[in-house]
Amino acid sequence: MFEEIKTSNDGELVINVGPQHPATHGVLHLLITLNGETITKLEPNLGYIHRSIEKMCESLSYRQFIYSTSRMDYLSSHMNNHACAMIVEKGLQVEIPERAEVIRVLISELTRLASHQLWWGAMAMDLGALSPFFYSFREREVITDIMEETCGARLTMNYIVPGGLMADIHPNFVKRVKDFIIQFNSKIDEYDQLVTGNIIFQNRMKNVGYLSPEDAISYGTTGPVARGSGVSCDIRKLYPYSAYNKVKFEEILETGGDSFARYLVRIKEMKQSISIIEQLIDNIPEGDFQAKTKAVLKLPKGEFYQRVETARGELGVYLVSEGGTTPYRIKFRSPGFSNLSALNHMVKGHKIGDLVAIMGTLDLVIPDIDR
Amino acid sequence: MGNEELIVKLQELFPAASIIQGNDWPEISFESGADFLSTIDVLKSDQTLAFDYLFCETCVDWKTHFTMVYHLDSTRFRHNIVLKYKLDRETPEIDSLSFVYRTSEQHEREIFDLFGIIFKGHPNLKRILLTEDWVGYPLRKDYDDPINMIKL
Amino acid sequence: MDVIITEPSTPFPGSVHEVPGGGIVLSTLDDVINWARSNSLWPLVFGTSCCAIEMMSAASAKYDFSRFGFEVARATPRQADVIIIAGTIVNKMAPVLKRLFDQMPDPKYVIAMGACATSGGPFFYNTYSVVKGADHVIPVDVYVAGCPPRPEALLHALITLQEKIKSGLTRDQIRAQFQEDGK
Amino acid sequence: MFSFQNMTQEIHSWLSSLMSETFVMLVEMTIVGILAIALFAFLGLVLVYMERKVAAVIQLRKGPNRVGPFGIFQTSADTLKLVLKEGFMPDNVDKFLYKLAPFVVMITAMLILAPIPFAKGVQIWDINIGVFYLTAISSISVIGILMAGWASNNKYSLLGAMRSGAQIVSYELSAGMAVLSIVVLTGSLNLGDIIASQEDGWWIFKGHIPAWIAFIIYIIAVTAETNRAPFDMAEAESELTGGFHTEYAGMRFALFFLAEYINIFIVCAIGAILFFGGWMPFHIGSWTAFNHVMDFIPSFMWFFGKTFFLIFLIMWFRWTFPRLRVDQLLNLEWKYLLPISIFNLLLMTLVAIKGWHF
Repeated sequence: MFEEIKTSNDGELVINVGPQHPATHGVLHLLITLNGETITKLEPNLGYIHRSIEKMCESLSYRQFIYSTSRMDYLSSHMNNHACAMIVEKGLQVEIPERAEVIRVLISELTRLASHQLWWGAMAMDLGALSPFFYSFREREVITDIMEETCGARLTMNYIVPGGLMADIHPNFVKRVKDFIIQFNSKIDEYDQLVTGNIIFQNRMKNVGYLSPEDAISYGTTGPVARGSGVSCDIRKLYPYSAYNKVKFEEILETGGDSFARYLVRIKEMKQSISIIEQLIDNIPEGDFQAKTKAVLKLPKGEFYQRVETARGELGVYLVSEGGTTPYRIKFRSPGFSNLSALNHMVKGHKIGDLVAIMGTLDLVIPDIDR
Repeated sequence: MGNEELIVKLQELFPAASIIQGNDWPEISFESGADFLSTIDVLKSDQTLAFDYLFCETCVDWKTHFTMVYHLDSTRFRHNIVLKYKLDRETPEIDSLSFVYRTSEQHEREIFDLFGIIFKGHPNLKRILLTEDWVGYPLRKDYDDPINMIKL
Repeated sequence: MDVIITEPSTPFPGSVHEVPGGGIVLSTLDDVINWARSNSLWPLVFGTSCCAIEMMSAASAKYDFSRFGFEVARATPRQADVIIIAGTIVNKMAPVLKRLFDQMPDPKYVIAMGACATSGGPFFYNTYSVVKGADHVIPVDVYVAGCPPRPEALLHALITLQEKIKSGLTRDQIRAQFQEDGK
Repeated sequence: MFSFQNMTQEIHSWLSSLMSETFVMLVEMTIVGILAIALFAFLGLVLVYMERKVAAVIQLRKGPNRVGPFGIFQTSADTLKLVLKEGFMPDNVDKFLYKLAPFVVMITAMLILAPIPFAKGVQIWDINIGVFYLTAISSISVIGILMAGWASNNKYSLLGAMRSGAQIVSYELSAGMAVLSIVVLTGSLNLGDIIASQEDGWWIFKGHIPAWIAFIIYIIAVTAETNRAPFDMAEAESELTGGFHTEYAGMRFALFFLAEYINIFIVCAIGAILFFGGWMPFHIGSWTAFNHVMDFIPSFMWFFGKTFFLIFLIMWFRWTFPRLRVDQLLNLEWKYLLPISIFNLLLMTLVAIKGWHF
């Protein structure tokens, strides 16, 4: 099943990176052609975690299929659930209580923080600094605890359901989130001191993996990857959904286009997420957390599309309904899949060490790519 | 441009196509046989449309035929359309967009992998998610795999 | 510990001298070896999906599996002792997993972490590409339930594996023991 | 101050009274060999344990604490396990070189041990070109790494080995220059003389700024020479999975692992000898009373204390800094460290000639 790989005549070396390789964060397989240490060609080989979620969803009801999406991009499972819940609500034309909308946004932003924290640790680990991983997990565990108290799970929450939320927030939620924000605000500066200002780190990141704005659009990149190239693409800002039109936040744009710009976007995004949480945490409206929906959901015939901004970029859910209790066809436009397609373009002419750094700043989650 | 203006504009440009207002965005549909590449070229290069960003590309199996679905966005004007192209079920072939939108190179490989649609002019059309020796196209409605698939 | 040792099909040629309580040197040496093996389980860096994040959590400061000496995660299978299958195994991955397992030198152990690695979990029905349990591909020593399991569950699994190694029993012997307990 | 020399001489005279000269030498060599190997094993265990504990402290963790009190038997268990692992030889490797490589690395590390004075009067081989011997032998270990990378029939190994070759060859230059600047001050290549010259103060304090520059360059260069993060190009876990030892398992891998830590110990010992006076207690010029108080602390404690402080420094680097890229690594050496160290050597010569040092 592995192709016979030989050294070609012009002295180029073909290397398998993955499926089991510490830098691929999962089971991505990259076939790289090397000239010395310089990469001349890269070909991703996906599907080592292709779990056929799209086929599976065709036989699951509208209440059930959301659970499989938590496992897709597990680091932003709330946003995945949010997209699916919204598309069902759009089909049913259900109005969601204000309280549920605000809590959804709060939870999503906490998830984004947790995801970016993990990315920060994992990226530093890729670059060979092992300690930042432990520092980021220290704060991540606090978020995980908050999630656990309210949603009942640490990672794959399934908290957002069509019609609202699975349950109301825990009485401790508001207080613990506030405590966390106070604690985390000081820690972000610590992150900066430990990694951002480090001269080795800056040399590894700057002028590496340049992606021009035109290429960023053409490759369909979204999220921090595109915003690092100066392309405005934040769905929260451009096509506001849920309670995002009620909060003030900035879309972070960096014009560098290199790995360092993508790094800065994520770091600054964490601060924006905190500001969103700060605006909403004291203003959770009273009321129901769930709209009244039928036990068995039936969507009208038609096609629906919903875009949300996950921690990695734009997640699109395309749903075709034939009027039954299960979707006829469902397509997840995952952010990682498109971001990955730009990798070949970005690494050409760079060293193996840069490949690791660039993949770190792409923040790939392989099950999200393979679905 | 708003959705109504878009529909008017598109009707001017493509009198042969059927254009309706979908749930979110205008939907423009072409029958099989229409010149697809020149359509995309117009949509991308027209100064008032400027659809330069393909954010979703997929296919739907309608049992009698396939429909390719393209979701286009304009990063300049921030308007969207849905473009549909009907394909014959026996010989599903369509022009590849991989030279217009680079992102579609991988998307088309995925659609080839799961639906078996041939993209003419694609630089590297082979299976991406499944193994090379996989038989059949799993997302087609008539796909059946009694060994691996346990039906509920 | 009562262990049923099945009678060999052909009798041992020659006389066997019974040693009361087993040879002290050899049995103690065995204990020492098992002690070393159980306390030095180096995991392979291998995670396919969600469970890998919980595995990372188990490595983080709050759960800290380095206390038991598990923190020496090796990226190459040649130096690893235990492979923690953290996540779903799909048909395309199965040969790779088998190959990774084959590349590890003996003695080697396998932990199936999470529902997917145990049985296919949430991806059991209606999927065409998921292997319904990693034990279809390689032998598994310890199964952990959960989707994903908590880090404590993973720690428990590792401690269970340590106990298994310390007892020095083979898979068949343990099975026989369980059957006896059941009766 | 207590000197071990009396003890060793007594043993020598006692043995000489029993047997002929040849046998005395054989017996003494055996004793020394056993002691060296024991020291090796002990150092390996201690240093690996120390590394894991230092990492744990830096990373807010507890570190190994289940095997024995405070987990002190953790590394013993690891070693025993590695010894008992399956002896593994992948297909299509160059069998002879594959087997030889770990021993080359190991034996090199052992050889360097010879001229190092561990305490007053404890030295295996008092050789008058000690510094020269050290720099010469330490460059052999790269051959072992190249052998391992080539013989493994693995592309990651090959890349790691080639990186390591380029790296060690370049960084040896600045390490050598830094060592030379102390040799210039003392005017002797003998390690015993270098220590003796620091009786009224360590060179790091006596040698003004050039000594500090030399020390910093030395620490950077030896971190690179021992393939430690942030210069662990040869292993580069996140890039090359394991680098040159990707295909090594069990005992052979353990030898590489052990040699790495022994090398750290040796370079830190040399650093301690050159800049911090080796086993020489902390003396200040003519403060006789103070110097006498310091002499009460045994000499081997001074030596090991200084060495372990430097080892801690190198471990601290590893758990803090990200890794350099391979071209940045060579840039750092050839464009910055080497010119600076050449200039520093000139400066040091000037200091030595003019007698500006204390």
